Amino acid sequence: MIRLTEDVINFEDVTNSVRDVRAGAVVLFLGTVREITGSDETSHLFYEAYPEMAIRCMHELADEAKQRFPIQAVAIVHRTGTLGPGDVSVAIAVSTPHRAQAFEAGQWLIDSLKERVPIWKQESYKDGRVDWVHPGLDAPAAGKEPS
Amino acid sequence: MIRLTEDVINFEDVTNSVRDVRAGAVVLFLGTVREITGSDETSHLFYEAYPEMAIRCMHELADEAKQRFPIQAVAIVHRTGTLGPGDVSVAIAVSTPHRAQAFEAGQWLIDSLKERVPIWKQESYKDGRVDWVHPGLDAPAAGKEPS
Amino acid sequence: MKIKVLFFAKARSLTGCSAHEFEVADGSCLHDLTTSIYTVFPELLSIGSTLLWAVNGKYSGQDQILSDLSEVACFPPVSGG
Amino acid sequence: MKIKVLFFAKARSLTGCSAHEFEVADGSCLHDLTTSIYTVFPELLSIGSTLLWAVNGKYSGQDQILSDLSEVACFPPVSGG
Repeated sequence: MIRLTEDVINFEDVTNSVRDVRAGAVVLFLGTVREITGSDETSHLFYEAYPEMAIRCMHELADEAKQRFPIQAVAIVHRTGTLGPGDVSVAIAVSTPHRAQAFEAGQWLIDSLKERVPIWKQESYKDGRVDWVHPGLDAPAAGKEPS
Repeated sequence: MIRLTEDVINFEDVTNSVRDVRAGAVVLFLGTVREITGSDETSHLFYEAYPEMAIRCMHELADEAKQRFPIQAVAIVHRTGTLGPGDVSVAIAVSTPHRAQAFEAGQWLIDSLKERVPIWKQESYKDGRVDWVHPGLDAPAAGKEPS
Repeated sequence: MKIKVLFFAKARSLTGCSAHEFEVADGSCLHDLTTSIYTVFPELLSIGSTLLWAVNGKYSGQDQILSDLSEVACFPPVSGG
Repeated sequence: MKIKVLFFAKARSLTGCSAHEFEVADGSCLHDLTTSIYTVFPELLSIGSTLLWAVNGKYSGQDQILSDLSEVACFPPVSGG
């Protein structure tokens, strides 16, 4: 399951999609919107994607993860649009024969997604400021960055 | 949520129980019953617990994890009784401000649970053999060990 | 004093019972009780070196002093997860 | 030839448009197109050193040769997750 969605992410479905009788371990990662980062209070986030390229990159990540780790199955679902504090922005699930591999693969997948997949977030603060979050540019730290 | 149950584990509830607007990351670990380990085919597993001590140990693990990692919330649910291939035997969820901490805490919790919490599994193979799985004893490797 | 001992997993399979009461002298430690247990259930000796012991739900060493309120548990290495 | 360029996130905010067509000579590379883009949208220069470029949905270097079928995308560092 590799998907962009504007709807609430059903992480139960994401998780079930990777379960396999050959796997002894499943790891699910959820990125969730933090309300407070340092002294900044987040009102909401807006996630924008370059959809065709984002889907292609997510498939490439899944394929590369399967080469790096002994993975049975991978699922990556990212939400776009407007999200509030506590909402799930991304769900990544992976199943492997043994548990250490599942944690390693899950961490590699979210780290790589945040480096490569063309999705951006714009943060709206409760004091009215609105900033695009672009690592390396000078925008203030955002409620979801880094998670 | 710290619990032993004879029922199917509702891992969606387990996950939701740790979600928090102060957390940017949630990691869920599921231990699932493998059908095949090496040349052994598993028919089913039977999990037995020393319930009072298991619950106490799981609470101790949660408390120790909160000291070791900047955790917002922890949930640990272990199933007992008879489980078939693909079934979830244990669910551990943890929420943290940042993602690396969530993976580290999740791995520490399942590693520690497998070392300390008084729960045992008996494995029934499709060829009729039945073995208690006790690390350090000479029983054959089991479909759930190591995961 | 009488001490209730619980057996789990392979320890239960070997002894054939999930709980048994043992009579030990007042002020006995876990080591004294263990000796009585092996006398009654010598089949446990086959896995004796790996057995773990808990008193009132806490892992305990052989020098742990017992009282008539102690609940002792005897089990092999754990394998949950 | 005409090349369609997509702008995302802060690049879209700065240019004020999500897509724009540019005319470049046949056989141009991405660098040639980039020069045209900065001429039309000099406001992009403020983040120019951080901008990433993709041709037909793949990250591309400035020496990438373009064709009239190329779809080019221009965006700042990604921040999904």
